[in-house]
Amino acid sequence: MTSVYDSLFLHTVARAIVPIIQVFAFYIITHGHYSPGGGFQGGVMLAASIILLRISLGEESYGRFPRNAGIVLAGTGALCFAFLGFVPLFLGGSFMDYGLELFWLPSATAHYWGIFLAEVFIGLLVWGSLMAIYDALATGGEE
Amino acid sequence: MMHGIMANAPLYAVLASALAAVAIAFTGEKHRNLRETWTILASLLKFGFIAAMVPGVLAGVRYEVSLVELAPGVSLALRADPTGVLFALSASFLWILTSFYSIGYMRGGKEHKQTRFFAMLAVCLSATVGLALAANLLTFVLFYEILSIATYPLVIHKESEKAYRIGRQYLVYAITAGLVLVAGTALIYQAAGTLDFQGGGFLPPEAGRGVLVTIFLLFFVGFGVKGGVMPLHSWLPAAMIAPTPVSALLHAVAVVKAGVFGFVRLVGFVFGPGLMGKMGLSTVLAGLAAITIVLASFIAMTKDDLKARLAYSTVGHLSYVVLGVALLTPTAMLGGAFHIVTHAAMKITLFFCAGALYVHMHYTKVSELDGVGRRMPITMGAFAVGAVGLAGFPGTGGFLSKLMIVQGAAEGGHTLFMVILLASGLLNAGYLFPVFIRAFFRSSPEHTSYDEASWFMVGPIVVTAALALLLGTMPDAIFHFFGVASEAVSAVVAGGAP
Amino acid sequence: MSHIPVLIPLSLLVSSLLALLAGLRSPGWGHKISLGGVSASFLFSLAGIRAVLRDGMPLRYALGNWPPPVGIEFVLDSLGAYMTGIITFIGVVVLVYAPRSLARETPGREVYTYPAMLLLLTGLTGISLTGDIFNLYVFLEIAAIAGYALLATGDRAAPVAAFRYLLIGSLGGGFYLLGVAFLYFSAGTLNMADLQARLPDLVENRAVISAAAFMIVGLGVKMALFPLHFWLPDAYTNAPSAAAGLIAPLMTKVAAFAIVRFFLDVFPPSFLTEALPLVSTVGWLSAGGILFGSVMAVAQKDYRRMLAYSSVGQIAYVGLGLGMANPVGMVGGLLHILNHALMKGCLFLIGGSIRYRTGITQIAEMRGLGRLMPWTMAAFVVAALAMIGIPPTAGFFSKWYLILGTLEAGNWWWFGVIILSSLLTAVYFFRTVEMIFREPEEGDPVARIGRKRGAGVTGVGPSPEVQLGLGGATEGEREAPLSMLLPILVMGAAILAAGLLNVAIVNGLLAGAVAHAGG
Amino acid sequence: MITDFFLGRYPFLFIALLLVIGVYGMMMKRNFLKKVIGMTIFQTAIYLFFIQGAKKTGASIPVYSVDLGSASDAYMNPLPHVLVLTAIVVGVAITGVAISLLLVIYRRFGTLDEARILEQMRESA
Amino acid sequence: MVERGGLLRLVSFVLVAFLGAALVWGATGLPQRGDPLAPAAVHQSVAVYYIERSYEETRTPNMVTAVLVDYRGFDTFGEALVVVVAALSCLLILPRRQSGLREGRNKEDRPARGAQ
Repeated sequence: MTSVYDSLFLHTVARAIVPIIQVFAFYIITHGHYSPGGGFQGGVMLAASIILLRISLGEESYGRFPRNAGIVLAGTGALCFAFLGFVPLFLGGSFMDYGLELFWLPSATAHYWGIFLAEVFIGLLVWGSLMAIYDALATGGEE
Repeated sequence: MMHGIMANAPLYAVLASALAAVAIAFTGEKHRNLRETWTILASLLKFGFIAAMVPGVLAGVRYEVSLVELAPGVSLALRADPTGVLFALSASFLWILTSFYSIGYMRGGKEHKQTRFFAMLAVCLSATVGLALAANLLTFVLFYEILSIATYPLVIHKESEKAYRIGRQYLVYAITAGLVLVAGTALIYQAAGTLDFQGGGFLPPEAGRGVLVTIFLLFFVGFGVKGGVMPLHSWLPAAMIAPTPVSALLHAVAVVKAGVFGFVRLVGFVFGPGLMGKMGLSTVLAGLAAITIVLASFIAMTKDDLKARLAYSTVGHLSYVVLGVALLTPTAMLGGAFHIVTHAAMKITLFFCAGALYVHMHYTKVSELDGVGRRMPITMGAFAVGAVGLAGFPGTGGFLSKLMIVQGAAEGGHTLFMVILLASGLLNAGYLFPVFIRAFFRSSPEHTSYDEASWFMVGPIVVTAALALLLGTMPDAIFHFFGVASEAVSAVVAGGAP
Repeated sequence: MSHIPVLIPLSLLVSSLLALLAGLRSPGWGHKISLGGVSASFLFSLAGIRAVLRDGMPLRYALGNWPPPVGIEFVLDSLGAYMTGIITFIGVVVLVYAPRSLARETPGREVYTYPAMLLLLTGLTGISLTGDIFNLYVFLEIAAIAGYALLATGDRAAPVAAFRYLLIGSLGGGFYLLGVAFLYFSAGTLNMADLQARLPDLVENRAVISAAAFMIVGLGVKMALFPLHFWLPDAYTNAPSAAAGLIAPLMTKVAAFAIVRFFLDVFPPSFLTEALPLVSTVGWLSAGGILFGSVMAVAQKDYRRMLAYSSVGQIAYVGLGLGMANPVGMVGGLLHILNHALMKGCLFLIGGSIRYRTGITQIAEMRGLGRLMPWTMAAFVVAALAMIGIPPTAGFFSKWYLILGTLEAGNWWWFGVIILSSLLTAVYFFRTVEMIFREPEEGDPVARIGRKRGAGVTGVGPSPEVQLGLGGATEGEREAPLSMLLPILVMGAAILAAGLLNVAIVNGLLAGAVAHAGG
Repeated sequence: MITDFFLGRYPFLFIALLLVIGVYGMMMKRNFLKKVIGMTIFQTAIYLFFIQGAKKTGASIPVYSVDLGSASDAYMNPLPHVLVLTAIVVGVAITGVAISLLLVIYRRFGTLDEARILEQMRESA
Repeated sequence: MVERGGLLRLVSFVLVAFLGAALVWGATGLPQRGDPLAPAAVHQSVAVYYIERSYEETRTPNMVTAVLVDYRGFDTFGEALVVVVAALSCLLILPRRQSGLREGRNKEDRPARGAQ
């Protein structure tokens, strides 16, 4: 199906806006340390950008972000998050203990980067999940 | 204390038929002979184990097996004390005969679902012996429930709508009884903190009259249902729809006796004669038993269906045991305990005869029996022996047991009960003698030549009849039935661990 | 420190994610990985039980290595070990059972079903292990959402039932969350141990009182406590057999366990028994629920619906045990969690096998099944006897402790309720047993199948007897596939085992935990 | 008592009102979608209940700033924010599932009206 | 809850009114709004720990983020899971149209009459 709302205007604007949304989303994810924001909010924005593509481009957008992409992204993100938690456990700490003195990092800095990575993974995961939910609602179902 | 195989004899005695049941189930309809072999083997084995325990038990040895803990402080334990062995001995011995007999019966009658029948019969026997040898109340209740459930498929064996209806009735009775028992057991556990049987009882009198009476009532219902004490008896005659071997073994020996045996345990080993007497509960029990004896006899007279008549006679005779126990005097108790055995021998004879008549001649009514004695003299002769024994003529087992109960009543000074007992003897004669009198002294054209049922059935009949006589003439000759019984009573009177 | 407490849920979680990703590539892998994960988690919980029995003290695990009030902690105490043991065991059994049944009932959804099942289990284990009341909420919702989805993939009416469950469930979750808020703002901490230390000074506080009320109502909804049970029958009736077999034994039990946990480890027991009589209220509601559930079950014609109503009655036993507020009664209630999980799981799986083989769901059509699937029906009889409470099956012993509990509490009404409900249970189960072991008549579905497919040996694949090497297969016999029959038989065996080993379980895991119940 | 309640605890009145509206909608609305809306209102009330507890008079948002240092009463309580964030995400998830359920229901029954759906179910049964 | 009769309406009204009342009644036990000495704010409370230590322990000025992802990271982990579960559930409830009715891999797994 091509989009029901297909119109040149929507088309152009969407193409123009989507990259901006995504960049801003990445900013929000990464800037969660210093200001309100973080993985969840950024992830939602990323998903929103994709959903905008879906609405505006319709079938065409599935070429770039196929239907399975959402759930795969979500699963991968969650898996990475879990493994991030496991790393300290393998290094002799306890689960999700970001404060391990790795190589040269002081504990606090390690925490900082741990949080950062966690935020990124959360962002991926939320992005994928919301995409998946949208795709399920838009294109799933029996008969 | 003991080593070798005998150490766990009670356990093996229980397991023998349980395993047999599994083997039977797996063997299935295809290999009937193999299947029947299992039954026979198990019954012989079982009886062997129990009989092997008798000398030890008489010598005062107590074979004990304790398995897993069922509740804190109460374990699944078996103990071969005289009382239990007495019951287990009679049940397992008669199972041997029943096995042969039922093979003849089922094949002669071309019954369906024989596998289920034999398997369930085996399970019932395990449960019976289990509750006979149970060392504490919880184990007793456990086997009691298994017995109730395992009897159900046998009751509905015919699978007619009537059979199902009666099966439901039976279940309602049985399960209610089981729950009531569990409740009573819980109360006792609460009151006494233990459940191990103790000769002379273990219930502390300080538990309070209210609690004790509640317990007694609960157990009266629980056992009374199986023991067929009026007014809880009505399932028993109805359950006669089951195949005759079932009626014979379960409704004359195993199941109903389990209820009666429960009363023995209750009076002798839970409350103890002392407490029962002090609270006057024994009088209540005895009174109900006496009423049951008389009423049942009268009802029996009115029945034309042979099995129904026998059923009501069973109801009456079970109450002899209850009465004997409830009189609380040693002699009466001995009589009651011994009556378990004698009645079993005699009543199973009668049922076997009824079954033979049904399979061979398709007779179920007393009024059809004119002159059948000429055709089946052995069967009817055996019937006569059993009837005479139940009536309590000298020289039969019934005479001895009844005599002792009467004596006990006399010692206790219960004149009324003496009268009732003597009268009931006549009543017994009244409803049983006509059966074989018709058979022998009336003649009918179709019975001219000798023509007996298959030896599978006649053999057991002869044996049980002989047993009924032997028990009267030399009660201690075979398997020391009498000795064991007196041991049991002395255990109750003496007190201490049975 | 030992990582067992956190490994139990994590192995489930990771394997579920892996199963999802692998399943999207090739569906076959989804099931294998899930099964592996659940088995691993089961082994971990066994190790946990061993550790708890060995040390005789809870295993505490500070997540992120933050000292408890600051961070979240997992507490593997004897109760937690008990629950995780149950949850993971049921999980393994159901996952072995699931594939054939799912392929029949909800074809093409396995890819997402197995991960959902594992995430459900993750949530449940998390609930029973966490030592933080808010963390408990998170896991509660994980389990709940996965549950909604699994229940929704059933018959035509399933989504409606699932949706109502979702509404009422989210209401319950919200109430619980309100309770958390009240507790946090009045006590200033979320850690259970911390709360237990602080609450005794605050029992007069209205906030704490309403917190307790909100939490118990919220969890009561999730455990289908009597007046709040109405979502349950529809949900279980229309669910796919495998999902029902997983959810029916566990979901409500874990919520009930959470209530017990709050009663034992968070609120001062005297507070809930005397200050505001929440516990006895729960007890009376449960008594009502037992009778209601049993009566309704007698009235049902659909096998699964009957089981669902009987669940309403049976879960109430746990509440009743709590309501007695004495150690014996609570032991009975907690023991019933295990027993009922085994019995009801077994029964639902049996329902699934029957449906798989014959498509029957109505009791009236079950005539002759005893001939068709003897092994399954043998297990059914065992489970039914256990439900009624016939010794030596497991069901008897929980009732035994409950009866002792009522005697100790001196509450003869509850005593009567237990006896009466056992009778009712007997009524509706023996009705089914009688039907099952009748001879099939002409036109019965069973007779049709027997004729169509003949003896099991000539059917598709040898009959399980032959596969099991048992022999003795009678004519016209056709069991469910081995992968479905085996779990059922295992459950049946487990019912008997749990009955005979009850003292070991009680003394080892339960008695110590409830020792101080009711002061 | 009353006065200090209105001075210090007036938010609870509105929160309670919101909560009641939500629950009432969940219970009484015939249309499933409206039930979902009621559910969201109900959840929102809870979020507000949490977040209002984070308020500290004269405190700034819980983001560390050098000039405020780390004085405990200089910042609002961060924990309720965290809890609410989690709660919101959970709420969103539940709503998503609810809506996809509604989609299936609509496809199967052609309506979202509870009464009609139950009618159809009764007919089919 | 099908017929919305007057009685039912009344009952539910009373119920929800009671609910709201309970909330307010309980709230009267809570500290005043913005009370700096609320138990959730004062010393034995964890909040103080977060405020005072989070920066030096994690170098993260945004305390909410620090608490969310680090101190109570496991909550967030669960929270993330909830989102994944939701996505999973939606896909489970609304499978792809094409793969709607794939046959079971096993021959006898095909839906039998009455199985649906």
